[in-house]
Amino acid sequence: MEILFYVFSFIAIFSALMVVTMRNPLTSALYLILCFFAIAGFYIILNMQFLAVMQILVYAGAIMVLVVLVIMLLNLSDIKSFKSNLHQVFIGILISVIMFAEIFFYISKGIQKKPVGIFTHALIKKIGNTQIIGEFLFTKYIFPFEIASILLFVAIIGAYLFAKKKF
Amino acid sequence: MGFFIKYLLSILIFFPLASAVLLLFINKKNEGILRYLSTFLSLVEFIFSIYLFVYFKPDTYKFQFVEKFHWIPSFGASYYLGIDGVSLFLILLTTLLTFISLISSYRYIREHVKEFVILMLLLETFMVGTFVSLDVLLFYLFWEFMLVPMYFIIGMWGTGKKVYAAVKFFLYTLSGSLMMLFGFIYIYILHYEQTGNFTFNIVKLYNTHIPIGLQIILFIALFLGFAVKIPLFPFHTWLPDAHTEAPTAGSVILAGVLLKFGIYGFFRFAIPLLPSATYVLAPAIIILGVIGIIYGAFVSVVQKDLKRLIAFSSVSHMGFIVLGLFAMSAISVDGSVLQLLNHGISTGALFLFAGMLYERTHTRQIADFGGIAKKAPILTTLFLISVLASIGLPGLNGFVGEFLILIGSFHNYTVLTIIATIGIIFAAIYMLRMFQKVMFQDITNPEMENFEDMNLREIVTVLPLILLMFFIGFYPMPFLSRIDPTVLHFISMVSHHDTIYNIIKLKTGLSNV
Amino acid sequence: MDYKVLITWLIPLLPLSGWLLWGLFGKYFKGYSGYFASLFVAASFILSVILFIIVSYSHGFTSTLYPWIHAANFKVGISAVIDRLSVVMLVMVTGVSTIVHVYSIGYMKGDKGFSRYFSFLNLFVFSMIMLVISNNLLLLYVFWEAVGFCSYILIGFWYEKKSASDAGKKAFIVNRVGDVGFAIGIFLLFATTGTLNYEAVFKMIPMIPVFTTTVIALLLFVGAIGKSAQLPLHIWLPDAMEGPTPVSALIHAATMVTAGIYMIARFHIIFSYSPVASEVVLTIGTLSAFFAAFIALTQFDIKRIIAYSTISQLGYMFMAVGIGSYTAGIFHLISHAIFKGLLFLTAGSVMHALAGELDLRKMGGLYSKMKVTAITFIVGALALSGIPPFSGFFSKDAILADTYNKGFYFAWVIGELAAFMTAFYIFRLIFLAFFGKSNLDSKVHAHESSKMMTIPLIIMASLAVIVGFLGVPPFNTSIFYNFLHVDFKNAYNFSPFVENAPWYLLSLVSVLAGLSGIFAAYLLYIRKVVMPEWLKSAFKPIYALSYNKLYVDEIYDFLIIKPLFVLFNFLWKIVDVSVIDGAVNGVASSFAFFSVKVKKIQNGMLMSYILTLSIGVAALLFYYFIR
Amino acid sequence: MNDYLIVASAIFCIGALGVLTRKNLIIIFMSLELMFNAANLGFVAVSDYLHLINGDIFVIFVMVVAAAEAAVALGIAIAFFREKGTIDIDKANELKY
Repeated sequence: MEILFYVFSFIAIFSALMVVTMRNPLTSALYLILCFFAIAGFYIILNMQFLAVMQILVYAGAIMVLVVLVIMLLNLSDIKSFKSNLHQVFIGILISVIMFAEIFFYISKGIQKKPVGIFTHALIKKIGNTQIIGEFLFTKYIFPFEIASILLFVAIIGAYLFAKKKF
Repeated sequence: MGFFIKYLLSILIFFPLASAVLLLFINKKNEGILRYLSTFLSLVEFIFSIYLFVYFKPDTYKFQFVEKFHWIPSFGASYYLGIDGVSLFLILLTTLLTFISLISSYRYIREHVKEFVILMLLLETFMVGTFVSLDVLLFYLFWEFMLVPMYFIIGMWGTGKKVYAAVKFFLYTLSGSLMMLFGFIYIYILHYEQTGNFTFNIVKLYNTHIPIGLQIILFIALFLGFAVKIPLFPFHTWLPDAHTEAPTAGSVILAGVLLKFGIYGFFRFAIPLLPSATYVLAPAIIILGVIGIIYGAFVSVVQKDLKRLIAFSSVSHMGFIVLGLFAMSAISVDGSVLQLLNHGISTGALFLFAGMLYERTHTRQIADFGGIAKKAPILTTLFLISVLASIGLPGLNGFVGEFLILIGSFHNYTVLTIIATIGIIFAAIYMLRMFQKVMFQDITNPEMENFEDMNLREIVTVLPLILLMFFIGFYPMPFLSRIDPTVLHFISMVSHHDTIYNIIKLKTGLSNV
Repeated sequence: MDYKVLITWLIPLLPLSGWLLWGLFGKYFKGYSGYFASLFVAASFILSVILFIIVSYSHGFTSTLYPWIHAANFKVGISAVIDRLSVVMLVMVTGVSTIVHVYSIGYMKGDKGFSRYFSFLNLFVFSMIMLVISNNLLLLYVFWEAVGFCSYILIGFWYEKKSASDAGKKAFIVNRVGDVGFAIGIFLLFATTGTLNYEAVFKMIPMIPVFTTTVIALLLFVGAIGKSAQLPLHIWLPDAMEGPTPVSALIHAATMVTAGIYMIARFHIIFSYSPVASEVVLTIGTLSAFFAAFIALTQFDIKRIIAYSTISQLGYMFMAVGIGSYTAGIFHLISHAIFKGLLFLTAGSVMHALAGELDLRKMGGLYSKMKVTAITFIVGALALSGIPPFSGFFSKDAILADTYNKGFYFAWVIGELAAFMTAFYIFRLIFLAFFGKSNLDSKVHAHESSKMMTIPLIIMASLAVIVGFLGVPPFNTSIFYNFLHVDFKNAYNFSPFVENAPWYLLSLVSVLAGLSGIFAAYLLYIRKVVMPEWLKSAFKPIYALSYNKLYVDEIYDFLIIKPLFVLFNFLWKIVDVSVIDGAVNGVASSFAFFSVKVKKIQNGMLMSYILTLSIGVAALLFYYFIR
Repeated sequence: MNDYLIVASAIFCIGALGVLTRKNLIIIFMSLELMFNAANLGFVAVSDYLHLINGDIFVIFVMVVAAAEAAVALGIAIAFFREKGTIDIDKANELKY
């Protein structure tokens, strides 16, 4: 398990770095898909197979296809990268590093909180993670769930309006 | 009828609101219907408020017509209404002046009639609501709501730099009232800490014990909110602009009712809540008031714009009221409360006349007028009566209030009262100078040749005010007898706190000014 | 209701209803409002006489119409006190008013403000009646101001004339200066005694410290100075002659200006308990008597001469009340009301005949053209100069004799000097106007006035002869003294008699002073022994001082009015607009300044927004980290 | 758990770096998705550690939002491209005073 974690970590971070550094958006997109797969791997390690599947279906499947489609549509692959402002790149890197350092320190200070819930690995394994999520989603979280559906609906209309020829 | 009397205050608040909603459904092209209907509705409102006067029991200081419902229980905010002798007359003044200013604007307001009448009725709702609320949160809500219609009335139908004036008015009063809100919330929390329950009920908040140092800070916070409204020197500079640029109806309401809120706030909230601080700060405030009297009078003398002159005279008059209120003798407070009415009546009338002159000649510069007496005897006579009432001529209303204020304050603040009394000389100077230049002498401006006298509508507009001037001047007892118990209770409520003040005075070596 | 009470309240209410009637419905009465107004006032006069008789055979009383102001412990009612003093004043006020009303019908005929005029005149009569019968200081103050207002409105009656409306305004404002003093006096009185009712106040006066009494008395006297046009607040009275002449006769000679004397007589207890205040009254009175007469010597406007003469005569009255001879003061008040009213009315008649001409230099030789006017004028002038048997002799002499006998020799000397000057200036007027060469404008056709005007003149002239005999010397035994002195017996006798010079010797001095004045005028203006022009050049500084009215107006203008206006403009333009508003606008514009700077951040570049956002996130995280 | 969080924060910061430095609208969008995922990973890791299920549920909602956002964002990208002929983020600078 430890080995798997490190492998996935390496893949995820490496591909993430590739996403932000690649000049060609299409290459970036492909690395992003790789990154998503790595994250799905994490989910599996964490006993959330359902989420892992969702991750691949929704992100790698739906969203990334959409992105690639747009890249193709706009024919962006041959538009070379825009002139990047060195100044800005420097500040961006600086801030990111600072942010990471801060988070890192914060985490390594350690959060000594004991588990509070009842959903131990054993229980999740026993009931099955899909069933648990499903039960929660359709009982306790039914209202946000419905709202989410409305949000998607709105998004569809919005996207349609934006992409329309004339406003 | 029983129901009507029992919920009269709510009816008074919401009737104009309902009227405004009703007017929403009328086509804006039907300006005539809008005008007449709104006038009629405000007249009905005024008649309702007369019921208030009739059914008011004159011999008690307790709040009457009390209505109390839960509003936001978790905050302790309630829908708590009630009036005493002071708010009674202010409500009457509000409803009367709204009615009058609606009639007065038939000629002046030519465009956006629908919006205008609706805003006026909304304003009336908020003003009445402010006067009847005994719940601090409710009071504050109405207080702030009031700004909005007034802002639009000045900004939309004003003249000259109207937007500047409206924004200045709005920002000035808003910043003052934010300080006031801070003060209220602080007291609210203190009361919670002492008693363990949240309440905005003013009668309960009166019992909050506040250390004297904190009282002073809180008093200054409330003071800023109320002093801007009064307006006390040096917070007065919004007033001339707002008055000058506002339409007639706006000026009338502004001078007649809105300025009263500052004094009313002191009377109802600041002084009873923070009595010790009042005793400590009263000399300073009275000095500001007296400076206001003299300063307003001085500056009025050299004004060239008719409405600006009246506005500065308001500063002077409100100084008298501040003097009377903070002198804290029963007589002077009686006088102050009566003078609140008087100022509303006489200054309201003056603005109406200024409006009539403006409608006819489209100028407000005093130098442009002259010789109008020859053309318009009725206007001259009635205008003269209002001017004299404003000067404080005996037999008219202004005198009774002014005299009570001065004679009541004399014992506690001798020197300041003498200075204030000298102010009435200058009142005569600026008013009579203005009147002479506008009305008397020969006609110099050829445009004045075609000056028309008042028509029936205009006479109806000012006649109630003129009659009131005489009535209060000759027989103020119906007013004083209702005000007096409330004021006596007010004095007894705060007067036992002057011992603290006396100790402080001994320690610091302060002497009575 | 008791019939006495009914009569008491009918007296003021008749003119009040007259005011409302002519004021509101004047145009329906057309020219008849004058007759009705006179009728109303005449009815008041008859009722006053009845009341006079009632009071002289019984005793005074008080009556309250209704409570006026009750606020906490401040209680004042509309109430009247009827005693001998007030009935004497009532009869005088209503009597003179009636005559002036009748006279005005002729005088104002054809004026387009006819009804308005009578309406205001009635209002004035009402106010004056209330002033003399009021039973507390507040009511007194109310009508004190109310008569001032009537005076304002009547002086400025011809409002188209700038000078007239200016004069009205000046009268009102100067009066107000006095009134403020009066008001402060009332405040102090209330603060000390806790009441404003006469009787209650008078009971308290002996118990309060003399210093306080003095301050109160002096403050009240400031009001009297303003109302009775004494130095240094006399400046409004000469200007007030811009009003219609009957108004000058009624208000500025007979009634309103004497309110100050009435007030002091009414408050004789306060004044008598404060010798210092009485001294001040005496001093001001003496100075006014002298200087006003001095100014009158060289004036050319006949109404102004009479106006200055009024100031001077009022000075005599103040001398009287200042030495504690209240009865003598009131007696001079009555006789002065009659003869000065007469002088004004005749002056009005002259004006009427000459189409409004007032300048002495454009008159002359009028005696032949208008005999009645001239003779009545001379009667008035003789009374003014104190020549027996005219009323002025008895009353002025009563004052001067008391001044001498009570030991105020200096005041007596000044008084006699002023009497000399009085006789001189009034006969100078007569000789220049009625005798000598006619300098009339050729267009003016001088004529005798109508009966409506001459009959009142004759009545007044005969009164001027009769009234004096009420006070046949020695004054202390006369009818008038015995009648009125009852009311003053409670006064503290602060100035007892120190001399007892025989009355006939003192009278002789006065008469001689008067006669020599007349003779001097005769020599100068009829016989022309010495040309007035020569005198003028010989005493140039003194002449200039007199001719320019002691430069009082100029001094006020220079010392008070101009600096004040500079201050006013400074306050408005600098303090209000620049400092206070500047501070407020400064706050506003500093916000504007910063927002201009700050809006640069809003440059529309999404990247910079994101950058700022992430800096903020980093900073927040940092905060959590170090917390 | 800490290891997961460190990985998640690393991905998050890389995403932030992408957002901050790149000018291509599409790449910025993809960087945002990276950040979303980093957050998701954090959620799952924490709820695993605390034996809770709420974090997992939340991830589902995040995914929903991400999907919606993707649809709208790409719509905007297309519209922007149509308008400006480019997807350089610096050309979108009209939203200012």
